[in-house]
Amino acid sequence: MHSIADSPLRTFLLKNPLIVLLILLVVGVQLSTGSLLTWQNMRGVLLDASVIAIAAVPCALLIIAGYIDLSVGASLALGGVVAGHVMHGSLASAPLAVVLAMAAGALVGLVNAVLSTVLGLSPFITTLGMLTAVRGADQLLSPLPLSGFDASFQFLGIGSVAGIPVPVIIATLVMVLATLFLAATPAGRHVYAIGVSREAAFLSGIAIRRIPFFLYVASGAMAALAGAVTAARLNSAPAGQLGLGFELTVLTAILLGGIALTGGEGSMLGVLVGVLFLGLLGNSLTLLGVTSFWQNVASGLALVAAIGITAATHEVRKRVAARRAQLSAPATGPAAPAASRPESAEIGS
Amino acid sequence: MHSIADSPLRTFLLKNPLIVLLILLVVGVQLSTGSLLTWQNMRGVLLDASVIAIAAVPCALLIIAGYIDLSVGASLALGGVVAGHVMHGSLASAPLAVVLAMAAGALVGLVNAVLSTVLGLSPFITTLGMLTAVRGADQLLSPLPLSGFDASFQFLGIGSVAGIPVPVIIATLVMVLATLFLAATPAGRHVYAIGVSREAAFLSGIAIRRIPFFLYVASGAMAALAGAVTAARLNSAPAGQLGLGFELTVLTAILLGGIALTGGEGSMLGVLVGVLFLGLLGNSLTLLGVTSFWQNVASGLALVAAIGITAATHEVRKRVAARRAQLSAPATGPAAPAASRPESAEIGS
Amino acid sequence: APASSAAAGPVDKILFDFPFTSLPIYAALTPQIQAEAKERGITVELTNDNSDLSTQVSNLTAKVASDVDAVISFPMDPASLENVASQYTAAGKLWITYAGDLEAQTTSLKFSFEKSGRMLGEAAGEWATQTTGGAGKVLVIEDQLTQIGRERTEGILAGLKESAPGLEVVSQQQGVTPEEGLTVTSAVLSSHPDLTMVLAATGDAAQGAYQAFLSSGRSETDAKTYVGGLDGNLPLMQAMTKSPDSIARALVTVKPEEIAPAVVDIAVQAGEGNTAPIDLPVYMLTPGTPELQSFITSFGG
Amino acid sequence: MGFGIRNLSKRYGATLALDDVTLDFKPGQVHALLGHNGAGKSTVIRCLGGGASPTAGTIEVNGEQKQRLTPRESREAGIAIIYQHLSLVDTLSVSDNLFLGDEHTSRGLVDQQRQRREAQEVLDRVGADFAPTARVSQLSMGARQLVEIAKALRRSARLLVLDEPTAALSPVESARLAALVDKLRTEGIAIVYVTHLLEEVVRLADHATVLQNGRVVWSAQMQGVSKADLVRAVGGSSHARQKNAPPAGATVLQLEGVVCGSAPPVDLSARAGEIVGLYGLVGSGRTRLLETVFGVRNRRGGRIVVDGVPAGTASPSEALRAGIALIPGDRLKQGLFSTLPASDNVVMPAIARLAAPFRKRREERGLFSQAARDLRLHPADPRLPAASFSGGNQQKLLIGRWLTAHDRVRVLLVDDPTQGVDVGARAEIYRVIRDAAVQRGIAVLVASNDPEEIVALADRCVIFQDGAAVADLDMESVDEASLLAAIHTSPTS
Ligand SMILES: Nc1ncnc2c1ncn2[C@@H]1O[C@H](COP(=O)(O)OP(=O)(O)OP(=O)(O)O)[C@@H](O)[C@H]1O
Ligand SMILES: Nc1ncnc2c1ncn2[C@@H]1O[C@H](COP(=O)(O)OP(=O)(O)OP(=O)(O)O)[C@@H](O)[C@H]1O
Ligand SMILES: [Mg+2]
Ligand SMILES: [Mg+2]
Repeated sequence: MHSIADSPLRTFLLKNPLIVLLILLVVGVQLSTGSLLTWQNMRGVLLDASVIAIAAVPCALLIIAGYIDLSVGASLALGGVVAGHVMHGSLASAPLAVVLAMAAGALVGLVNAVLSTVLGLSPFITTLGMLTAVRGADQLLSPLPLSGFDASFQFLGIGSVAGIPVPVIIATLVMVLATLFLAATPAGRHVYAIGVSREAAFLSGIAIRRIPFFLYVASGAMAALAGAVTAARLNSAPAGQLGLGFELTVLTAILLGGIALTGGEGSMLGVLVGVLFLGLLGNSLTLLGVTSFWQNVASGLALVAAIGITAATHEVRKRVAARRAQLSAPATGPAAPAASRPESAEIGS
Repeated sequence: MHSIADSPLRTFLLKNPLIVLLILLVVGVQLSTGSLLTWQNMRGVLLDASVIAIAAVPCALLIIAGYIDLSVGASLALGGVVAGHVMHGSLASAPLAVVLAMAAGALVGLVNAVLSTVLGLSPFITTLGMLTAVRGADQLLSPLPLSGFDASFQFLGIGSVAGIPVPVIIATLVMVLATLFLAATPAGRHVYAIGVSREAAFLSGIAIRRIPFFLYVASGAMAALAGAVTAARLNSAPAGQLGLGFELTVLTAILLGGIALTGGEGSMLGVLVGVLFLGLLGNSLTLLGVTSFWQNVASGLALVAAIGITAATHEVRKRVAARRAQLSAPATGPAAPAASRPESAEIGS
Repeated sequence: APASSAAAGPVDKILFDFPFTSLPIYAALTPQIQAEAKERGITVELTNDNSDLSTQVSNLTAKVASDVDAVISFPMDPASLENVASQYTAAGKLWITYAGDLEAQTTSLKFSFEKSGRMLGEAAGEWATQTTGGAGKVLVIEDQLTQIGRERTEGILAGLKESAPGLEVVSQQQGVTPEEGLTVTSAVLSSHPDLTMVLAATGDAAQGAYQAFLSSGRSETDAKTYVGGLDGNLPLMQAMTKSPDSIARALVTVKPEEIAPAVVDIAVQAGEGNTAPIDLPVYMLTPGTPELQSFITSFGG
Repeated sequence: MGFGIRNLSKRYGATLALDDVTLDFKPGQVHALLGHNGAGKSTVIRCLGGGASPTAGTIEVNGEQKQRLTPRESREAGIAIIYQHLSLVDTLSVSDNLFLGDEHTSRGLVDQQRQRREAQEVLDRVGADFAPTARVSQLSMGARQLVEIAKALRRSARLLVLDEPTAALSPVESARLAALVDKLRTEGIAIVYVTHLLEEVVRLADHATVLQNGRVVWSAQMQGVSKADLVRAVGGSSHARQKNAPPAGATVLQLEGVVCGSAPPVDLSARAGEIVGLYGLVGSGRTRLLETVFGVRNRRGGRIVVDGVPAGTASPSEALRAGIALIPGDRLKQGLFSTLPASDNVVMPAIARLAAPFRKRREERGLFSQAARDLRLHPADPRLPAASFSGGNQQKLLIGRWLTAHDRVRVLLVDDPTQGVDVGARAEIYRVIRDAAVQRGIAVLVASNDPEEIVALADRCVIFQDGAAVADLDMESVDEASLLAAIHTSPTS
């Protein structure tokens, strides 16, 4: 439908402006420190980002469906603690540890699911309540930190396959599966429909409870998997310190990725960009040797700038599309693509 | 319109079920510990609740208008730090300290306002960014804690007028003013309109930016006032520790008070109940001697229970109203007041 | 056990990693370390861990490949940092554990948390024995979330029990900030109006307890009340100077001006091949302590 | 074998929306449902589609009696519904919407290619000129309606239910729809057709039923039934044009070369007491002009003069200060405060004007009851949330907002005033607009898709084509046929 040829790369970058910011950040910091793009450093960044991504993916799906899960920090710690206990138990086996950790997380997800989707309670406050409650439970389960695990378990956090760290492999797998799920399965389409309008989705015969139910369970299980990975990386599972504030990190990454809290829109590419941006931002500030309180100032402002640039590009994109549509489409034709409601810009939504 | 006499008290309680829970909590804990309702204890609870309420009131107004402010914890610390600096400066004067603290908070609010209402950026992420940035600034402003203030300043936190602690007086004043604002001024009504539909409000000629703009400024200023009060209570202003996690406490209290994150509904009575519930819950658990990990478990579950009971009562209230209407109204009469949208219940929202 | 004494060489740049950035001690300590290092021509880099374990690990990992020669790190969870420590030593850098011991470390700067807790507990017990015949009600404000917190709490409880077995610990509550100390103490005071002693695993929580006593109407110099905590806390130290009878009766703390040279020293010495650990003394501050004023100054007052 | 409802009742709180209603929907027949706003028409449909569960009675599907249906059961039974308020998912593509909840899959994955192909086929069938890959959020109201219809057709439904399908359509689109309905009837599909437009009933229906307060009050085969009979059965009065004396007031509104978007500049004026109709095809730019004058959209050039004074209209609130008010066209989205009580919806813009500085509740209540009376709002309960009113009554709430609220209004812009409003209230709305114009001496611009409405209401009519005002007709000499002719002639000829 485009009458003016546009380069797909340009369209892509206009759609994902954070990527540009990310590249600028990487180039700038690399030039001034010389150590950002070392394999050693990128490995650290990717490992951190992987842990966030594993939990952020199902969480992002929930947000697209119009729900939210704030309990991921506690589920992460739960995963670490359960895995740690298994590894210190009589049946110590890494696969069993992972499975049981994920089962425990799934259980938390199940409770969230029942509260939020079946009983219809406010997802925000129920998952916030669960965050506190599960955090308490984590500490009861393991008042003293568990540490010193088998190499087989540590492999999950520090091992590599074909030179690629295991957590990165897991995160990539999760991301690819989620992308496929969203784009290519009916349930994936339904996630968007539910997020836009539960009523419209219901009237289309969509299982408006089953899908978010399943996503909550997945969110709990994946957060716990992230916890097991973290415990394996650290070779320790301190219940009181694992995943503190993790829910906010995950949420920030998701929002940076252009996924709105109102639901109905977003992509896994966005999550990836958001996660990488957060990881690289913190890493860059450390490499640049910004002193500690200034780091907080800088990273807060960077968040604001990132979201501002995304919004501004969005605006530009709309204008460009509108202009192009005016040039190409006949005035009485159907509304031009991408030329959406000029008012909304004025309302400043 | 009611043909069956109903006691106004009963209607009130059905509308505000958390009050019932609150009363049950109070009675139960009082019976088992005997010390909840002592003046000494209630004074402590009220003082804590007052600090939360002062910041929660404008925050709740923002949420009703469909916005959010997550930076209140950092603004609180800022207020404490600025007030502390003034009290240690050459012009040490308690009123000046309060005014400058509030001005500093208002400045943070102003930035939030510009970002969220004028530029239209996502309020969630911009205020989250500001939380981090301002927290850094707080610590830069006062790396070492300021402490040991004049009695005139401490009066703000520990003084009493006619036997009523000053923070409680301030909180009451703030609450009364906000109630008046919501109920009796046009702008108060506009807050709801903006929260339900910005577009419809815009087309009705409502100042859809000015009102939230002002509320953001108020939110910053009030959080800083709460910070000055806290500093006065503690007789010190440790920048890194004041108001840690305060934003979540405020948000939880507001949500418990029945104010939805989607905007457009809620009352100051709700905020009051939410704030008191949170304060009494923590206090009760301490009085009961529940150990800290179990306290987390209990308070998380209590949150979930509270929101569950509110939702369940809501349901019951609708049913009762429908039944009563069936008995009393002619088949084609006007609908009963409380019977709202049964479909939505069918969709399971 | 020094894992890599081979990593000798002059130390030009050290990384000081103190994760609890929100604590006043962080702000008091860092400029002193920087000043001390500068005098010896050494640069200091700081991390910003925001009291978060995974941030600490990430930040340290990011610096493994940098040109720092030595890291002095306060591990939030010792076991979690073994891995990082061995990366540093493997890279030929010096790893100095601050307040703890790791297997992969070069050496360590020791503070005994258990011991300082015990010191406070014993002092409090002795005071109770002298003033109230060893009877009274105690609130312990503990910190169960960190390793050091747990050690301190154990020390306090053990010290109390040994020196004054007649004391009744009526409540143990979690709390580290002044606000938490205030809230918790107010609540316990209302179920135990005859509460006489509060011992806190942090000085900040003790300060909150002190304020709670005052606002409950207890006199600043009440002869039967005892507030004590671990770590320096400015307001409490200031209260101690105001009156010899202040209810702010004890703080067990290190001296920042001793830490700063020690931090630089141990790095330099390790660089020269001397990996003997340094044990830093702790001090008991009471209203009668003569150098109170110098402590106040070194805590930034 | 057929479809129907037996003794169906549905209660919403105190409202008995359906009261013992029995209807049969026969294959190959169009069954029209008529009745005032709030009579229960949409409720019948919600019960059929699984959007609401009946309080009593049964639904007959394929000869089976059911207590209630879920949306899925309903669809599987061959029922396809086009709801009054469209239920499309904005962020998805047209083809995603067409297959929502019923996707073609191969090996568990959505078969996009097949879906797009079939989507294209069914879009062609309804005469849509947009691609299956277009996002719904980019489509006009008319185009969205077509998507809904295509969605229903695609499922080879055996019972097709249309709830006021033409309310937002232009005459051309309506005609196209009518042809479609005729075609489907001959294919043996049973059709339920809800409308307020009696012409359509006469033209299309085989059987008609009138509901009133949830009860069947009239039901008959359509042979030999005239429009007048229907008017009587529905209980409305026909709104024959009442001619006013030609307005002789001073010019109140002048648009001088107003440029909106890419359209050519528009010149237009209206005098005190004058009602100017704006008529044209879908997308001819009327809404855009009204929104530009009201400050919703940026004006790219020209002047707007009210009472001789150039008016700044950078935003609606500025326009309101200059005395210009707009009743928007997409009222549910642009107007309704769905969770707020009815009274708030009506008095919202008036609150500030009445307040001094605190709100005057009594006056506000007065305004509401006045509007409720004038517009026959049902139920007239100020405390009921707007969302629980029937579609037509929601429209009334919004019309009431502007017709009562603003004393200072000099220019009233009205976009599609009677979309979805019943016959009786339609006459009331015309009367209220006319009274406002004449008695308060204000200038009114009315955009409409309904030639009958222009004839009934306007003193003058401006014809729009491609965003330009191409003709200015005096209504004395104009009827519906000539209006239709005017929009289909090219401006150059
Ligand atoms: N969700 C609801 N909650 C409460 N009452 C409702 C609800 N939906 C509809 N009603 C009431 O049921 C009655 C019938 O409404 P319905 O929507 O069926 O009317 P309708 O005939 O379709 O009217 P219109 O022509 O205005 O669309 C009305 O009185 C309406 O107020
Ligand atoms: N939301 C929109 N986004 C982009 N362009 C639009 C939008 N709505 C309308 N347009 C374009 O603006 C032009 C004028 O449309 P407008 O809605 O003003 O026409 P109208 O005469 O009011 O028709 P309608 O019968 O649809 O209300 C058309 O070319 C249309 O394609
Ligand atoms: Mg209807
Ligand atoms: Mg239009």
